[in-house]
Amino acid sequence: MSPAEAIIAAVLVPLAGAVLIAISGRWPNLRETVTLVTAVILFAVVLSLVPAVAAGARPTAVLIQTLPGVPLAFEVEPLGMLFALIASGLWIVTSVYSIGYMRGNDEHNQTRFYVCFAIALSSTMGVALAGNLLTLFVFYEALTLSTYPLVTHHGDEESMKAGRTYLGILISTSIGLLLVAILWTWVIAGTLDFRSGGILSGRTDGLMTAALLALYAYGIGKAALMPLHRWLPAAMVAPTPVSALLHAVAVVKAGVFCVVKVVVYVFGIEFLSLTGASEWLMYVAAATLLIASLVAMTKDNLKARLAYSTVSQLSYVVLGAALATSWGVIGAGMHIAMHALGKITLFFCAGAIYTALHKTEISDMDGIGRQMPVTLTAFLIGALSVIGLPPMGGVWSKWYLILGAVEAHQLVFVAALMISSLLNIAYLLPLVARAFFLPPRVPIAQAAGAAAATSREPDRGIREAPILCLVPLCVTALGCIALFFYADRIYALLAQIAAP
Amino acid sequence: MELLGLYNYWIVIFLMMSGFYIVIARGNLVKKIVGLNIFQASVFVFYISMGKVSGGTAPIVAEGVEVYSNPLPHVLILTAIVVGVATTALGLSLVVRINEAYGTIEEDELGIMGDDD
Amino acid sequence: MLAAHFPALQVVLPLLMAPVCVLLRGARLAWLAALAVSWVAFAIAGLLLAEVLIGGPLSYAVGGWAPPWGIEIRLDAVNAFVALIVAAIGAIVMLYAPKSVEREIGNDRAYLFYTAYLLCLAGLLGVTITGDAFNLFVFLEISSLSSYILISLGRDRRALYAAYQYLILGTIGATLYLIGVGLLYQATGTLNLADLAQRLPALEDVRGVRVAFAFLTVGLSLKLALFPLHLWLPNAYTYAPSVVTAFLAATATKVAVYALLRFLFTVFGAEFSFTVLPMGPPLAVLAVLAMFTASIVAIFQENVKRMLAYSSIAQIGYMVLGISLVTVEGLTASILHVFNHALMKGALFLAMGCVFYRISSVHIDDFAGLAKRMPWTAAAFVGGGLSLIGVPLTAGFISKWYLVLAALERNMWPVAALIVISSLLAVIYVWRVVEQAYFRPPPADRDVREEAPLSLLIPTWILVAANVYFGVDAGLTTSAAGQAAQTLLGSAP
Amino acid sequence: MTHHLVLRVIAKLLIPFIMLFGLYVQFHGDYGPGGGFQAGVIFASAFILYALVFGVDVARRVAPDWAVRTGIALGGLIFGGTGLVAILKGGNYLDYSALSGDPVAGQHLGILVIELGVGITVASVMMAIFFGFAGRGR
Repeated sequence: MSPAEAIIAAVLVPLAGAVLIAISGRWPNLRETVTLVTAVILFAVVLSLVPAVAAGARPTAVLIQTLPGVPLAFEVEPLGMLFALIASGLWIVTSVYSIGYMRGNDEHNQTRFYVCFAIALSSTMGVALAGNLLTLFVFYEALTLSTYPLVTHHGDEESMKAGRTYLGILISTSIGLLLVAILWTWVIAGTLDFRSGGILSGRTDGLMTAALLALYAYGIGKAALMPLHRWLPAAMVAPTPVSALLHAVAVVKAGVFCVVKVVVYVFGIEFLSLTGASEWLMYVAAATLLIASLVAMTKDNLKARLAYSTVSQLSYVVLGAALATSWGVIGAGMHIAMHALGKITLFFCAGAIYTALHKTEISDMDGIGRQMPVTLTAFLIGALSVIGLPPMGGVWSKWYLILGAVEAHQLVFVAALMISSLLNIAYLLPLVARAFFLPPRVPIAQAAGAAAATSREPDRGIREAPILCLVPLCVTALGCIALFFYADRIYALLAQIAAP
Repeated sequence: MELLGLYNYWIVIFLMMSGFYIVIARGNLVKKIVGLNIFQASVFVFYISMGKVSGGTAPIVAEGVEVYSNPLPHVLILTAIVVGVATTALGLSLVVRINEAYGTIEEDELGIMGDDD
Repeated sequence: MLAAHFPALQVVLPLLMAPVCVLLRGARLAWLAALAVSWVAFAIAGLLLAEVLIGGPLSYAVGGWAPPWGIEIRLDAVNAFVALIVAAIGAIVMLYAPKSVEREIGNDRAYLFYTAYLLCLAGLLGVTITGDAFNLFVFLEISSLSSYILISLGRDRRALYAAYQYLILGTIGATLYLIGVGLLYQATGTLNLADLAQRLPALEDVRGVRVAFAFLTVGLSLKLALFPLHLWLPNAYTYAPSVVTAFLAATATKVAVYALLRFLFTVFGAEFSFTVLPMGPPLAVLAVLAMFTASIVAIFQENVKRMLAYSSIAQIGYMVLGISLVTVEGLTASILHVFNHALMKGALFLAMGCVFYRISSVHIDDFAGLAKRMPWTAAAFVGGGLSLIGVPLTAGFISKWYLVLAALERNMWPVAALIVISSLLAVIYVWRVVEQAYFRPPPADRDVREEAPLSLLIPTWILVAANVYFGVDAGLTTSAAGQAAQTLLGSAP
Repeated sequence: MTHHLVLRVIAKLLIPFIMLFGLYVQFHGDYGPGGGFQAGVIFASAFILYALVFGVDVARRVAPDWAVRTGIALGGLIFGGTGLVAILKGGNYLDYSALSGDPVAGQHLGILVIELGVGITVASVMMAIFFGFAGRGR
């Protein structure tokens, strides 16, 4: 398979998978096999692109000539390669997990779920491999629309409301700001292709650059910069595999990925640091990451806490991009990967706890470590990675981000990153501590009952989630550790775009 | 004097405005159509007076006549009249049907009966 | 040999088939005749557009009287394109007609429906291709009169009143137009559009010409339902039979937009219309007002058809906005939107027809659980709705893209912002329906699958597919629209 | 209606003349004032007079619904058909000169046929309108 074919295949394979899933919807086993096979094929296809890109090639492919001068075209560059690899790789894991989760919780409309999932992955591939801004925009929108049914999966009033927030913010920012930014770019630069060094470089003055950057940064609502982060916690109503996809891999990462890509290929790092147009964005990102961390501490619902944690972590990436230094960009790119693995582990664990024990509030989780030791261990690993402690992958991305801040002579952001890491510890580790060290809390009503002793009896034993849930979360937890040791591969890839 | 010399325009404008006024101000559907007719008639008069050439005769070839009025506006307006008749007929038949369906042809009463769907 | 007569035949065939339908009487036969002739007209329109795009403008002298004395049919990139839209929608809607007409009008009166439909089609095509100002009036009235009839065929008694209101306002519009033509004739002594265009520049300062300009613009604006002259439209579209709404919404206002374009740019010339008389700002203001007020009103509608009708008014705002920019890009956007909007509104209103066929209501509450009951219809609505919003890979996106681009190129920032903001309003009203259809359970007694018959679904989906196709591969439409825009601005090669 | 003896007699007398006059206006149209529009209205007025005096039901028996409807359609077809014949004979649409070998004769022929179509349609339409309104509400 030539690289061009592989690119097209990366977008079309999940789509074909979606069709097959829809057809095979009546037979759950077949349907899930199709999902898994599609995921594996996709990963293989994406993997086949790696050697060429690692060697410095930039495979391209044109899907279709949409508008004169702006085709739907793809070009694989290191950042996109990395993103595509993460998304497709984690899809396999998530598929396995969702099979366990959906069956374990006996969810309705499972076929729609898997179909939308596959379409969302196809869109993610499109975003990752997009060769120009229009293609990026098209797949970005497709991603929003295809994840909407996933968010509102439960179909009750609460999820409808959340879905409205989700769609409202994402669509209105993308059409209202991003599209304008793209068109403005087109008017100024006369092209929408991504080029290293930036297509806007040298064509705009400082104020205009800052305005354009603002349009992009807020237009890409998926990056969840405050105050446009509301959709992310709202989308928590989705089933957990969706949250994992949404908040760890495809959707949010697509957002920050777009921001990094725009900074690198539309503005150009040198140009941005020269004009200083991105300075305001650094402050916004820093504020977001601190405030979101603080908000996360106040949340008792585990998924809500993780969601705010995601908001915070996304701003690391945005901050890295806004620093407009090569270390910063490398850190940002790396953080996309590191956080993806860490956060997906955490979400898997949250889902596993829900599936096994039907608990969603952190205050209810005292002592569950004895019932679900594997899950909680994985949670600890994921948490450590997100916090950025060795020997987890997360340490590297924070390392480079701080280096970037130093390089940009913005020591205040070094402090912000440090404080935020402390806050991470404060909101992630208490759960692990409670789970392992506190005795199981006995509901008051139950304690008062005479038969309390007998009814509590089953809680003592191991009650892990179904094996199909457990295996994926172990895999991703191990991945977090593996990334600590293999971070040099990612570094080598990213160094191509932003050699320090 | 020049103002009065163009008396045909004054007539046209007077007719036009009265017709227009009737269409707007009258609530009776039939009266509205009458107003519409007057409105259209003013345009017909306008076209016909436009075709007149001073001293010209009817545009039928005849011995010893040099100057004819311009026949084209007349032809045009014949078509416009036919269109006007068709409009009137259609409008009136709609009024008849409205009367059958609502039992009234007064606009304000029709408005009240705006049944909710 | 016949090919030379295509310009005339395109109009004449539907016009002649109309009385044949009266003679045929039977619903089935009349339908077959109408179907055949509408598809022939479609084919002819396609061939003519191809010929015009390659070989330049075509002229056809009706009755053998050479222009400017006789009536000329003149086709250039602009009207060949519009004619193709009209004919295409006319043909596709005809496929859809029999079942829907049977349900909503009744087979005993069906042949009258087909007659009026063909007259309307002929009238609209006639307006589009004629090169004579008075002839345009005649065709305009043919199409208008037949559309009053078509609207009054609706089942609801309010359809009658809606048709009456439309008749009054439509006739006023047409009469204003007639006055304008009269004044032009008085000033120039010609009715031929091309001839007028040649003679008018010398007469720029004649008061009569300016008055004529005013009458023509207002008259045509009434016909195209430019805000605030849109009052006839919502009721007419809401209570007309579904087929009629789909056909009129997709064609009638578009043809009026074309006529306005023709007068503003070809006859009076952009110089006169936008420099001597500054028409740009007022048109832009009205267009923006239309975009916002109509979209906001649409959000609060309970009747989905009425909601779409208000959305049409907003969309007309986009077209007029493109005109008011007076650049090739702006005009391209307008003409593209004429085409794309025909596709999307056609698809949406046909989907409404499918809903009405089964549920006998288009009230939003009755849409609950539609996705379960009529999955294909609901999906078609989503497709059309996405295009209406302007989601990428749909036709609507392409026209929005060009429109925003045109605004940016004139450095009209606020306008560009207003365009995108107003398209967000479309998200709200489309999504209200989608949510109702997909995420509400159907009423307990109607929880069965009852998809509309295929003969309704297929034409609907043809239009939905066209929305997607022309959103993905916009090369064809953009180049045709671009050429049309250049023709209008007189910079064609 | 039996007591309107004078009316009935005079109407009976007048109607043939009205029709005759209608025909005159019809076929004299290409030389003098006249033509299909006027002739059609005059012709139809004969029927309307008949209906007014003798009652709509009687008049409807003379000019039944289907006949009126056919008349409307037929007139239009004659008009348009002539145009098509012109095309078949090698001219443009409605180019009467092509109808006959001699252009002048062709023009005469063309205008006569066309006006005939117009006349038939106009007469039928007038009758249809009259019957439509008169037949309502009974």
